[in-house]
Amino acid sequence: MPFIPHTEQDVAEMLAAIGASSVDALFDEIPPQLVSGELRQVPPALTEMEITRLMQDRAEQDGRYLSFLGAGAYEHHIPAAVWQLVGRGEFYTAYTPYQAEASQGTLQLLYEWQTMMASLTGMDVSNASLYDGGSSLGEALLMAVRASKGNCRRVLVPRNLHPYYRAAAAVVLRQQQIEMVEVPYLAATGRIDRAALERLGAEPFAALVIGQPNFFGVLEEPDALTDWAHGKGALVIGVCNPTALALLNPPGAWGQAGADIAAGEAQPLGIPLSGGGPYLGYMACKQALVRQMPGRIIGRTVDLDGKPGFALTLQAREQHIRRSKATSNICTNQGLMVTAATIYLALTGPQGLERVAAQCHANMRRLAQLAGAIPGVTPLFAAPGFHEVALRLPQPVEPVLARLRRQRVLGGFDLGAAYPELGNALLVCATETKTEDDLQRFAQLLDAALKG
Amino acid sequence: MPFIPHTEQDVAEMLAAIGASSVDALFDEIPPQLVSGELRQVPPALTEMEITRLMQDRAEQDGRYLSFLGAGAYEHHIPAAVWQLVGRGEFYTAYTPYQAEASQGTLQLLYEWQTMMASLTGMDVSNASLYDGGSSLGEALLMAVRASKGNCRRVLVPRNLHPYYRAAAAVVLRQQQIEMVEVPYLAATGRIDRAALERLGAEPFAALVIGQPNFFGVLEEPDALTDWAHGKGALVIGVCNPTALALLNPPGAWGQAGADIAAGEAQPLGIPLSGGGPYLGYMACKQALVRQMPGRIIGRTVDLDGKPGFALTLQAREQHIRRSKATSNICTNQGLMVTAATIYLALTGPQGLERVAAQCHANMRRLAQLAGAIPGVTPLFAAPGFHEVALRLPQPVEPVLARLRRQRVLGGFDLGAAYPELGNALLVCATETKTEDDLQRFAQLLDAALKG
Amino acid sequence: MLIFERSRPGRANPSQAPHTPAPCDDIPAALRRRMRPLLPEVSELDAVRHYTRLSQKNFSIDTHFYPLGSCTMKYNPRASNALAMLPQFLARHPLAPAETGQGFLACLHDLQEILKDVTGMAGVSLTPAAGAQGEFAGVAMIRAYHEARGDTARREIIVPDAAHGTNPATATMCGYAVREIPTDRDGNVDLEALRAVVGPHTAGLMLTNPSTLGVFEKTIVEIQKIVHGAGGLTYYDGANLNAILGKVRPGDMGFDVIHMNLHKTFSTPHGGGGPGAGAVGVAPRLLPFLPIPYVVQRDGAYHWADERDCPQSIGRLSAFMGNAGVCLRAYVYARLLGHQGMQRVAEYATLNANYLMAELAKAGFRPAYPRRRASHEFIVTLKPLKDETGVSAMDVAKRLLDKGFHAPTTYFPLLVPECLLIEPTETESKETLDAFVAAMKEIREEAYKQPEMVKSAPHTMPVRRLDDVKAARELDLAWKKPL
Amino acid sequence: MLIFERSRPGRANPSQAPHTPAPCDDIPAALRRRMRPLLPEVSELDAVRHYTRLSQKNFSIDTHFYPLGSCTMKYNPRASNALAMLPQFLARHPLAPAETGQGFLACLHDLQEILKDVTGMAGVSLTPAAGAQGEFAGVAMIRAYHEARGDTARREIIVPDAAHGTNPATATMCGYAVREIPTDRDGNVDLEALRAVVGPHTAGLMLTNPSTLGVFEKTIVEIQKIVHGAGGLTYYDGANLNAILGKVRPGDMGFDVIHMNLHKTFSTPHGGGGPGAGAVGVAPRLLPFLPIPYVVQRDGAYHWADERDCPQSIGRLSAFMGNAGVCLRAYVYARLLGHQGMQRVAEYATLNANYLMAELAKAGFRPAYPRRRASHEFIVTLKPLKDETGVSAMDVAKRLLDKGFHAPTTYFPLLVPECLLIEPTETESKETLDAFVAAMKEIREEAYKQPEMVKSAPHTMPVRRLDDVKAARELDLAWKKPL
Ligand SMILES: Cc1ncc(COP(=O)(O)O)c(C=O)c1O
Ligand SMILES: Cc1ncc(COP(=O)(O)O)c(C=O)c1O
Repeated sequence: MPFIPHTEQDVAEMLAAIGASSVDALFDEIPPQLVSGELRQVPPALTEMEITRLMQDRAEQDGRYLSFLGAGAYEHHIPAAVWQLVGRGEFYTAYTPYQAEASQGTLQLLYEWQTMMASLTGMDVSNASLYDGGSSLGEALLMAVRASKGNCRRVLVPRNLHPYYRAAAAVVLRQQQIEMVEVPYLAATGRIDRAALERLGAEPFAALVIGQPNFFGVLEEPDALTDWAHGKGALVIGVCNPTALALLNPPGAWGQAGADIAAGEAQPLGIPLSGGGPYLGYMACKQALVRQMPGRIIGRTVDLDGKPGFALTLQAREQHIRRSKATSNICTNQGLMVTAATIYLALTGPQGLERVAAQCHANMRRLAQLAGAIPGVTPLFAAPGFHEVALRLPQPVEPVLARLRRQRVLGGFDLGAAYPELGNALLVCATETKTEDDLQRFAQLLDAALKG
Repeated sequence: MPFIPHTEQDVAEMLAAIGASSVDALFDEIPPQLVSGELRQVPPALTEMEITRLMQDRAEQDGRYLSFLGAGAYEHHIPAAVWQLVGRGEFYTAYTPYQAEASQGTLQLLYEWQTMMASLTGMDVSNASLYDGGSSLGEALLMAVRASKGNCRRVLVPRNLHPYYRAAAAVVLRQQQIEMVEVPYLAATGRIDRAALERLGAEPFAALVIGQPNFFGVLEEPDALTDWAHGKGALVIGVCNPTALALLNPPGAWGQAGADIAAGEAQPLGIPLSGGGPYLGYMACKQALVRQMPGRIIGRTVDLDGKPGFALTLQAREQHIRRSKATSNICTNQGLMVTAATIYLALTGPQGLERVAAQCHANMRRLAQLAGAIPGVTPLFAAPGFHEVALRLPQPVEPVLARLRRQRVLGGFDLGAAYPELGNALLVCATETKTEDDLQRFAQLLDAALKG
Repeated sequence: MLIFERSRPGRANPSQAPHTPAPCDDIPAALRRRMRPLLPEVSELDAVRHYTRLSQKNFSIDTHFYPLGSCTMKYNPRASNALAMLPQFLARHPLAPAETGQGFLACLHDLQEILKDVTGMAGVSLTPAAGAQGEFAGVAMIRAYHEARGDTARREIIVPDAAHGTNPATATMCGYAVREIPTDRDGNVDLEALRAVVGPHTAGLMLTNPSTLGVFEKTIVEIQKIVHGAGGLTYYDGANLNAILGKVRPGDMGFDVIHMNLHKTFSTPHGGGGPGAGAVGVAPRLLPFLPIPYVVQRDGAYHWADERDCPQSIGRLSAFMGNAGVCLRAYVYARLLGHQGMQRVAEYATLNANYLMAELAKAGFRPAYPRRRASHEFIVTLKPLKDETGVSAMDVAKRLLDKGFHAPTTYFPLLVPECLLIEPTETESKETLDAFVAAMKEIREEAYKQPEMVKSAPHTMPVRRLDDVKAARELDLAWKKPL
Repeated sequence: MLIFERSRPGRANPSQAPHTPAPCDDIPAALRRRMRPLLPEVSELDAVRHYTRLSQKNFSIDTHFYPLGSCTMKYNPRASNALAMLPQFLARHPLAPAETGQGFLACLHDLQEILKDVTGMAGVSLTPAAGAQGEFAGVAMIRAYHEARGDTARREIIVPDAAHGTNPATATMCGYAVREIPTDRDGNVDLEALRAVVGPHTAGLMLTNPSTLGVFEKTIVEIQKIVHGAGGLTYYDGANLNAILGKVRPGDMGFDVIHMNLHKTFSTPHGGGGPGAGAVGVAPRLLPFLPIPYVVQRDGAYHWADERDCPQSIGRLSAFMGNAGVCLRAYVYARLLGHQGMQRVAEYATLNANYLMAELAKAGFRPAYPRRRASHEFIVTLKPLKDETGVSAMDVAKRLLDKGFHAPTTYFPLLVPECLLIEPTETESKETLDAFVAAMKEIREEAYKQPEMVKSAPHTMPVRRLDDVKAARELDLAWKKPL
């Protein structure tokens, strides 16, 4: 019996101790008409050897591609140490650290993460994680609405933010009838359209979201935007790529007062692409907002002897204490991913992360240069960017991508699908994992694919 | 500086504390003419990202084959838990357990291994490991010579034992001018030729080696052989596949008194093929011989409080104490492989190991049956075997194997290379990892390959 | 010692970053960071040693019996980990077209089918990242259903008082008012109270079964009928599915929607707080509203169903595919168990729970519902012990740590005073349960003989009891460099 | 508790073995096993928990500073582990033809070239499984060389008294008589003594440099000339290569053969006692005798050189390719370091050793060779402490465990009384070294104030000091089932 240690003798002794005649008797409170028959869709048990072969075959069937896809999920080098440590049973098979004294490992690590993320985003405090970037944006918007003075239920979200982040946030806002207003972008630069923003800001709004870089890989100018929104009495939410933050002015330092909340996706920090998850939603904010923040928060305190130690804190915000009045319903979050990201940041350090970011940036520029040399291929936007660039192609994008796939290359993200107004537009990404050879290969294959 | 934590300030402070002007000054006792220049064959440093890509590319270049190769190294299912545990830093990065109190994990595990191997081989005691099966045979023969009464320097080793084991043992015996006499096998059964043995045994010999199964996968009849050798005053060394021992009478129970030493290769117990190593030489023996046994031995003892604990023992046999009079020069052995094998045995248990062995056996029989149905393919030997079978082919073997390789199948071991007298002979192996489909595929491809 | 305290300016790990800093001269100065972030500057060895040693300060399933009620802390097969982390799966980009990931999608598709079967539901989506997000999806679907029918006056969700905190919190998050209903003396939902609150304002009921009190709702079918009768829908919190896996199916009980905690029942690791996976299953009428993406088979190939395929879907819960890697682990687990193994889970989890309850009762502990069978878990109340010795459930919990056992869940559910919610799971052996009973007996004796010692437990952990009040009052949530 | 004590008859792990027992009816009963072996019958959870907890009882580099002299316990890069265990490498059968493993062979070939370069030798074979087997190969090659020349009267190998035990043991194993020569006051080989023993019976000399006394043999070139002058060959024990990597090359010193301990200098893990890898390098005259197999490049492809290619080879040391997987790890490490990194190893290992020696001297510990530079390691003698307090080197070693440090090597080399051989390695930081000095100071004070406490150390380990005498006298080498 897989994973069940009971011998026949054990079962007999245990039933005797209970005073039950059989294991079935233990289910005698279940209305008999409910008891189900055989499971038909669950196949018979495989041995570990058999499932290993099956999974290996499926993995090999999928194979590997040289990928220039970014669009919210990024391929980075992950030091081997990260997942060898994360896989240790003591991290991997622990529960949420409810018993602080028996969970100091996880708790201290989470406190270290909070410290790192608060600093990386320029904020005062960070929580211990949310699900992912998209749901994190949803929570940040709810938080902003809760914190808003006039209980204003209207938020401004730019169209140049990741469409799936907007979709995920929309599901949440819709439940509470919060209006999500789309802020257009400028066709020339891909940046938020300031004039349109001015118009949309005439009515009260609780928050303005700024992506840095935005979904097109373009860098916004967040200082002025932040000051403008603050002038209107709204909060500012920065949605930033954490790798980029090694180079870029962090939200906490935007404008005069800094953005109020930073939220987004920390997958780039040591978490494999994994077909879409598990990833790692992060959130950090200014001290004043901490009691509005959703998610676990760890605090440093002392034990009976005055020795420092760590514990879950501010639990009065959470569902298990506050129930229907909690800041969020989140319970299980992405602890193990935090473990990976924290170790990743410890292994790369400030200098390493900066180099990773700078190399991504340099690769993106080189890619843009090489691709730009192909007849008919032009950059879509005239503004500095980070590790991703939008290109205009002279032909429909999907057939070109299909040709690249035949060479086992994933050529990028077809922007036109989500932004019909952009026409034949391709979003390509080059992180530090790409070599000069890779970039050349991409350009050559793209050239060939365009020729048909 | 990869793996060097020193900051410039550290270096300055340390040099000051030493009273040296520079790091170079610390090398001032080395005759200057010896100081070497640049290393020319060592390329510049790669980052972990770069070496990862290089190694992955090389691994993918090699790819994977459906393999019917055995011949001393066996593909078995290895539970995922084995190497996840073995890779834990506390096992992986510990040294030989010289400080017993700080190494109880490794020491207890080794004691458990000794217990398992003693029982599996039917012996009284086991050591903690030797390098591999081949060198283990060499050590067993030296041990037998040391233990032999008349200081007899002649040993009988059957030709049907693994040719590389014999080669490895020969290198050792040659240094000490010990004569290794080859015992022929019977063409009909592949078993030791009793008549020839009788003749060779007329002169004194220190030991007789018996492989079970032998290199052809054929099962010997070790009871009579053991009693015969004992009758001649010689020791008996059993070289057994440890998986097979789940089914087969262990050396310790051979004949009246049992063999004296068991030695061989424990790679089948949870150790990946890895292109040839690291593997795991095992050795076990009767109590009376323990002080002649090479290698680490762990004993159970008590601490100051009388609490049980484990420590290296019988160190007076070993090089670090006994120096030129030691039982062997072995020092570093295969500790981590023991860790893997011990966990493997704990996870499979007696019933599991028996099933693994029985399934190997069944697969071998099925393979022989399917292959035997191909015109011109016949079994070479008429005797029961274990998980490997020698086939006669109607054509030279290597071209047939080459054709199979093109289908990404490794078809077996060309016996003729090592045993010219066998002609076109192929040794094929099917462990429990092979499915009915695999066996069918082998037979079909072999059939096709034979047709050209 | 914090990793930051091991940091030295200028220490770096050159293997882990590109050799030479690339120029970024095109980024305007105003957009650039001015101060380096506070990340540790440590060597690779220091980092590895630091986190290895930190890990050793944790209890975990791999090191300790962990009878944490409502959490199903059972053995997490190591094969699930290895196979979900095959290099091709890890390297897969979420936006890579389906044609490049048929193997990956096949696993998720098969898992959907398995989950449909074990829940008796018509459709499953794997996208919820955890139980709470599954609840969110479920309640959002209930809302979408009513709205699609123009039935817009339903503003209340009914939740029993014993419910997990995520239930009322979810209802609120979905814009509903929460109506709490009481539990009767035997731990069942009070049917009269339920009848009293249902009505045209009822959007639905959220019910956990077996409940968080560790008992099976005997009147589950009636409950469902009452709610449906009033036009509401029924939500099944499947966090406790381990108790009934393969035995009874929520779909057969007439429920409209269920979430499962794959990180409990399907034994994916809890990782010190996640990631989980909170797949939702629905009855036919909610099929159009399932959250996207989920896997569909079409023309002999697997595809992600998205906005275009599912115009009525409540939408996306996360940017990509939820915790797909966790689902792969659950899939491996499901295949290792097979259909018979599924049923055994419930049987042996229940056997272990009832045995442990019986033995603890013999040892003088009072089960909260002595007239009921335990499901996969049960509650003992330490009220008598507290009254007699002053030793609280929390003290007993902390003392258990000293004895080498993780503590059960304490003070949940809130209705039973001084309670311990104990869930042994099916993967623990009788000897382990017996050792736990022995430890509980010892602590009971200690409580009478040396209560102060128990009250100041634990004594053998890396820290002694922590000051939670200080933690909340004098917030220290991020380390600051000493000046 | 032993794994056997957790065993229960009939408990099994069905996931880890074929479903149904296959028949073996063709194996004659006389050949079949009659009693099942004594293997534990435990669940997968029990096994995982047992070995996880066992592991936590170990000190290791990943958890502790481990200044074990002569062992080079430096950081083992985790990348080496990951990349040596890529699935294709692990699945590779040793007898699979070279054409199916060009990637694998390329790594080993490149490593051979790197090792040739760092040792200054003409050829390298990676097959020795550890240092001692490398020594064996080296001395066997010396024998083969003399025999090939018909120079058969050479029956002695000269070994300095400070040598590691494997050197004399190897000489014996190769059928030679051992001639020991003394060391002078400054730790050098006594040249007069050497001159006195060399002669026509000298097959060769085995020398460790830097010696096990932690100093560089200043007269190494003369030593070599003396031996060569007498017709003997010179063997370089390269176990201490870490001290000179990229700085000086044994080949340039005129040595004929060297073994390296890749599990030291090239930072492959020691695994609680191996596996190691003891590659040998040789001067041109020994090339024909190199142990097989090694990798050669021919017609643009890699091949294993075997018996056919190398008729004069001493032969095979193991059945297959030695510890090939360990060599892959060493290769990854070498590429991560690069040529500059190689040189830095020696520099910083030496810096750390000299710093630690200086600081310990300031703290009152007596270096055994105060007039010498430390190489990558050094010796302090605790003779004065022993004389004054009765606290021995062993006691100090055990007390260090309590302070969170692995002990240095004790009582080796045998010529320095009450010695600690201390090797910090280059991967440890100054703070760690300072903390170690602080601990040593504390212990020194404790030795004077509470010697009994130090003598009964350790006090915080899973066991207190173990009775080695009982272990050897009342042999208990395998657990037996109680009747
Ligand atoms: C009964 C019950 N419902 C819901 C949840 C919430 O699940 P999750 O933590 O995955 O969000 C839990 C988890 O503890 C639970 O026990
Ligand atoms: C100087 C010296 N020579 C030889 C050896 C033997 O190496 P191995 O243990 O790898 O056999 C050692 C190992 O401790 C050593 O320190």
